Amino acid sequence: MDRIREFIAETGWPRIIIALFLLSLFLATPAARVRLDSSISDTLIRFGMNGVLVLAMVPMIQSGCGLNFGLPLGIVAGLLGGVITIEIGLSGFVAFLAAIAFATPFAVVFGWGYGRLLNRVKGSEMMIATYVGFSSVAFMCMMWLLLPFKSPNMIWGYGGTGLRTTISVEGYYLWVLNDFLALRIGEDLRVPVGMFLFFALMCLLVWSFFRTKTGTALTAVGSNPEYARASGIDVDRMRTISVILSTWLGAVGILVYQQSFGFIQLYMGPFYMAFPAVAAILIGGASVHKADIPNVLVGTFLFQGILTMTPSVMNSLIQTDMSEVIRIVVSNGMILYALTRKTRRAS
Amino acid sequence: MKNPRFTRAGAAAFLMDNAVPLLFVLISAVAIPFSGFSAVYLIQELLVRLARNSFLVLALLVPIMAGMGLNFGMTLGAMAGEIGLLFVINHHITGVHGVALAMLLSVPLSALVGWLTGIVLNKAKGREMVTSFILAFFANGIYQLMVLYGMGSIIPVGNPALVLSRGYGIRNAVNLVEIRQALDNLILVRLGPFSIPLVTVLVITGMCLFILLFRRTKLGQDMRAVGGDMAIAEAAGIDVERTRTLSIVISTVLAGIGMIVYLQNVGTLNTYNSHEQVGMFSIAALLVGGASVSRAGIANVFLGVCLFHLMFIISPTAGKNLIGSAMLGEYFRVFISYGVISVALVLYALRRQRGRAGASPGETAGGGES
Amino acid sequence: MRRLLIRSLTVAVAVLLGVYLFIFGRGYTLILDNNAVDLGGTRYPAPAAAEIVVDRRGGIEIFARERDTISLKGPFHRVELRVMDRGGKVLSTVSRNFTLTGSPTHELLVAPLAAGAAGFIREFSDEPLLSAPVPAGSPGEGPVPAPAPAGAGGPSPGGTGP
Amino acid sequence: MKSSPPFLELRNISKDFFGNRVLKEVSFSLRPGEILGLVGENGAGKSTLMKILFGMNVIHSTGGYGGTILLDGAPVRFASPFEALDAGIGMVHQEFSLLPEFTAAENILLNRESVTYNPLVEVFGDRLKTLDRPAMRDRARKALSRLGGPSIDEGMRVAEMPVGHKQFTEIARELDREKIRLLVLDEPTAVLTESEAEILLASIRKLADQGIAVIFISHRLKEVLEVADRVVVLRDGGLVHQAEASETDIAVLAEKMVGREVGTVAVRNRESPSTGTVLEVENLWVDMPGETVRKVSFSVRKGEIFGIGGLAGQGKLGIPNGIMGLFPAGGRVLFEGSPVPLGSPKKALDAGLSFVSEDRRGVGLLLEEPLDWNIVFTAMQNQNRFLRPLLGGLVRWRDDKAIAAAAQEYVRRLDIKCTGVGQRAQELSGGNQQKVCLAKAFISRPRLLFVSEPTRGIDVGAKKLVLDTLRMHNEEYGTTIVMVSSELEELKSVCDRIAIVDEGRVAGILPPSARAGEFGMLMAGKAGKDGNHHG
Repeated sequence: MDRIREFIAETGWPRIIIALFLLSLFLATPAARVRLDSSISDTLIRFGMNGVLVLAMVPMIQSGCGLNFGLPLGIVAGLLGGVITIEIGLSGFVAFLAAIAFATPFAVVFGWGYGRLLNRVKGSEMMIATYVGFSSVAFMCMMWLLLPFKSPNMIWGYGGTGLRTTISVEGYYLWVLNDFLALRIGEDLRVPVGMFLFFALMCLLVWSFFRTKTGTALTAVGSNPEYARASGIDVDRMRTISVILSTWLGAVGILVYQQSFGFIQLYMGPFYMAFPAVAAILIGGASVHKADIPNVLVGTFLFQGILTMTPSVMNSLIQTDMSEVIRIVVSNGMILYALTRKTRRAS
Repeated sequence: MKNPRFTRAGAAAFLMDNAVPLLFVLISAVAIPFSGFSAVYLIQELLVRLARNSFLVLALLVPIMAGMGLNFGMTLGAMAGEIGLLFVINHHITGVHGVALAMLLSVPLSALVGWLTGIVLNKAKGREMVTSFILAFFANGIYQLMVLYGMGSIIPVGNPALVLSRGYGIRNAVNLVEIRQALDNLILVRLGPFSIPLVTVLVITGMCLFILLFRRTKLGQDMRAVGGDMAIAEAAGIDVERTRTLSIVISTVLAGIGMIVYLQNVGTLNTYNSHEQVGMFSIAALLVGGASVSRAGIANVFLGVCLFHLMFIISPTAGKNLIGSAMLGEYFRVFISYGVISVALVLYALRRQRGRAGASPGETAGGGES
Repeated sequence: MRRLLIRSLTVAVAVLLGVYLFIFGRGYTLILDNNAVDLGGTRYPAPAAAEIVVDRRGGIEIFARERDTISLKGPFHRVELRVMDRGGKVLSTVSRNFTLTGSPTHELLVAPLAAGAAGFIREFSDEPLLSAPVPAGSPGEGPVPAPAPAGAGGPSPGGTGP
Repeated sequence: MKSSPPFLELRNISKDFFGNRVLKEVSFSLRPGEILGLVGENGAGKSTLMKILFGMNVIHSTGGYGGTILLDGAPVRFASPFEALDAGIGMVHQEFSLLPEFTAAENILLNRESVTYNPLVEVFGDRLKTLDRPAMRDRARKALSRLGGPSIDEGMRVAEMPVGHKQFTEIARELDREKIRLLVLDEPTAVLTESEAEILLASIRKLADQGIAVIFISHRLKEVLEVADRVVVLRDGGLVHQAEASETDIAVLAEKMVGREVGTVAVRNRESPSTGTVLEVENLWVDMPGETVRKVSFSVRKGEIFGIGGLAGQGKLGIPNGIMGLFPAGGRVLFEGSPVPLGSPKKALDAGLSFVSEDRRGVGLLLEEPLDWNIVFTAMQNQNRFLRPLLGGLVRWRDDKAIAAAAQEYVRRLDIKCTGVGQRAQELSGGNQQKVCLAKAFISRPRLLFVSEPTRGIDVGAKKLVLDTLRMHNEEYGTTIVMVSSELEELKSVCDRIAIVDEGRVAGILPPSARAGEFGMLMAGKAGKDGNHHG
């Protein structure tokens, strides 16, 4: 009994409820006449699609910058990488790598500026990050109209100016990861091995970064900035590094998302993208100032699982599509729960 | 005591403190000629928008006084106002009666959600803004659950004009024709080329008077004290948490009423996103008026509504005439809305940091005097 | 004690105000129906023409077998009916008070009113005579609402309304 | 009035915190209009006594107190400070509790504002009453004039006031209560200039003449003797001295304040090493809030243990924090002949200095990380140890094995009680946490080690272990140690020489064998030196 209580205290009620909810959704698939294998297949694909975006939360949380509500900034860098690749007209796996390569300088520059800003507003990072994200998306809306892109696949036809709201990546880097070594089990169960491998690579990269001297210093900064400073660490520099890394992961994350989703969504597309990622990592067991790779894996799976399963299962059970509302309630409820929990250092 | 505003340093400080409104005046001054609108048109439009939006913006003042920053949770009050309106529309209560009844109904509802908001925010001291921001999203989920799934199925809705064709849930655009501008048109004063909705103006004036009077009450003073320093207020025997909760309750109730004033003028209720937009635009307007996260007055409200909406009116046409793209103007104003809030938040955080650094006794540094 | 009393009184006044607004602010659609009707076993023929004045607001001329609608507010009203022949000559005048409650749509039956009979007001039964007698064309029945936060979509770049 | 019988009597007040006795049978009484000087070192029990008098919550939540407080002959036991205030007892704390954006009047009347009725009150309650600004101004003016002192505009915002005026505003706040009979002033002159302090003392006398009794807490013994009628000295929770101010002098008070009976302290007795200077500090100033260092010069010999003592708030903690770059500082610091740049912890560490902070949980530890991290982190980051190259030296990874082994070694040597080197620092007891901090310093093999309040908040057994460890490290490795502590005994038992810091300056340097009175005199405020004229 005590052990159960301890387990609950450690895991936290919301996480348990969400996990049980997801489990019951899976169990309900036969009753709802939803195919379990295609459900699992969908869940796996969405897990791979969103994993890197959730991973982008880790460096900033670990360095004490809080939840990265400014993820859209990284996404914008990824979008730039994507559209430049299409403009040049590359295709296949090369296109995907090129997109990452093109996105990188943007991500580094954006992340650097964003990090510098967050260093000057310590204590209010999350609110400002949110609005930096919003502002950058709104700013890019103007840029998408103004930037001199020429590729006919991207610009509005009939003399319109600027880029379209959605651009297909078909013929460029559609499914380059999904199809790589893809595993077919049975008729409907497809495992996107390539995407998983890439996600694993990214996780490995982050994991090993946190084992280096710099990574260790970064964790110490997040754990206790005063300790780090007294130990001769340049706290602001470490925080900036973490923000650059998070921003870059955001850029890579959106490219992974696009190659599976099939479209680049410009304009207001990335506007609210930070929220599901934030919610996912919190569901995975992270707190506002502590997160690791297992949090990312568990959280992404639970959250994407719910997002995939609720429309199909709930819809056929009660003939109502409540998935949208459930998503809003679950994700924001989770963030709210994390924000209102007593933190170690109350100030 | 020299007036600091007349010294050179004072002038620089004045420019710094009012950078945002001055920037907006500048943008507008440049853009108005390109928009091609006549002065009469612009002034009439501004009058309409002042009447429409001022009340909502005024609702933000009280929590700022209590040091809780920008109340992103005003969205919750707006939702309560919308539910009041839905009730009124459902029962065909028309005209000014309907407006009044909707207001009356919204009060207990928004007081309740305001009180809950207060409890949540007391658990997140020091990050009230981001918490109220997320709370607004969360509440939007609950609101959708209730309005989109509960109404017409669990909560009976008799008026078929409200209900989606599937049999339950409220349509996402509700025509408020039965109460449309009932308040504005009650007494419409013509003044030269302009028409002024006298009753709405009176309601807003009353609201300003209330805020002014409220500042002079004991509760208002307590809120200022709590906003100044929670620990000191607590030590002086002020019930800090209750005072903070009350400030949110007042703000939420006013936001609910403000939402009804706003919607009766607009005439259409976008059931699922009116309240969200309203929260964002009200906050942006207040900040454009030169308010900061910790200090805001009635003058900021009116100046802000004027400048912000002036930009809103002119930017699409100005964008079209300048660059040939109305969309660019649209996006420009979205960018400005968010940008202004970002800048205000950053400035506030910077000032807070500087305040913390300045708390150490600076005069002792620099070596001894003997 | 005194304060408690005043507070209860305030709440009571608010509730009463609410009830008042609910009753007297309620809008009704009144269908003016000039058809022959059977009422309580008696058949009332429709007058050739009639002019109807409700609450001393303008006159509506209505010929036999015609219908028209007006919007009313609140429960208590007075109707004045001038029964006319085809040429427009007033044959007789009837004035009656009537009360509206319940359904938002009522019928005023001209024929019995002209005859001075009671029961000339009745709730409109939902016969498919007129399609949804609600003011204003029904507004946008869009698909399910625009996706909200923590999801895709986003605020439309549009302004604060019209 | 001073001949009238006492109105307040404290009888046998005792208090222990978790078995640790901090007040032992303290008794004294107070007559109307009497000024009582209360003197004692930090930890002597002054603040605990005041907390008991005010019925503060910490006292109730830690098991109450023993003894009785009699007010007008009747026993009282205040449940909260507000009850004490209602009974006419007011206190002015050392830190200002004024709202800077409020005017003097608003601060003086905070939560006691004058209000007038308006009809809204009937519906929304008393808090909707309107403030009566003119009446508030009158009351504030009256309170301020009751105090005498400088003329303060009651409409001025506190943020714009000079420090002295803030102190008067703070006191006036207590005087607004009609019933005020006892005023407790905690170090009221600490922030004032000498002339301001003079004015304040005169004001206090004026209050006493109006029949208000005052408990005047100060370490400036000269001021205490100047203003008080009677002086009470607390030491180690016991009342050790009580005398009419006219019948005692500074030397006696100083002696009583810090003195222990001879023989109870094992004084360090060895040949002070004289192998030359290793650290030279000249005109150091440090801007550390609450521990400002104004102008400090001293030098430390190679291989010695140099003690820095003094009362809390006088700046002794600022010295190591400033030299180690944790707070803004200036002046000149020479270590082994080369200057140490101030303001950069990295450079100080690179020079071979190391620091065990007094703020163990805030600065000293990574509470949420394992022990081994805590111990090796500084050495890893600054000396590139415990790293192993990967991919041909392209990346350097943490060498977890080496880290654990090194940490294990220190766990054994310092006898740190833990479940293993992977245990999180926050789960250890205070004494073991302190040992982790020491291990962190030792592992980077410093040539000079600053140790700040090494025994604060740890139990007696652990205290001895920590001090022994320091002594051993000094003797075995020849590490020069600068130890900062509020506990004179501790300094005397470990150090070769002891500097006393007072009001941001070094008041003097004494050998550990010096008499307690000599130390006491150095702590007794800047006027202590010429105190004999008044004694």
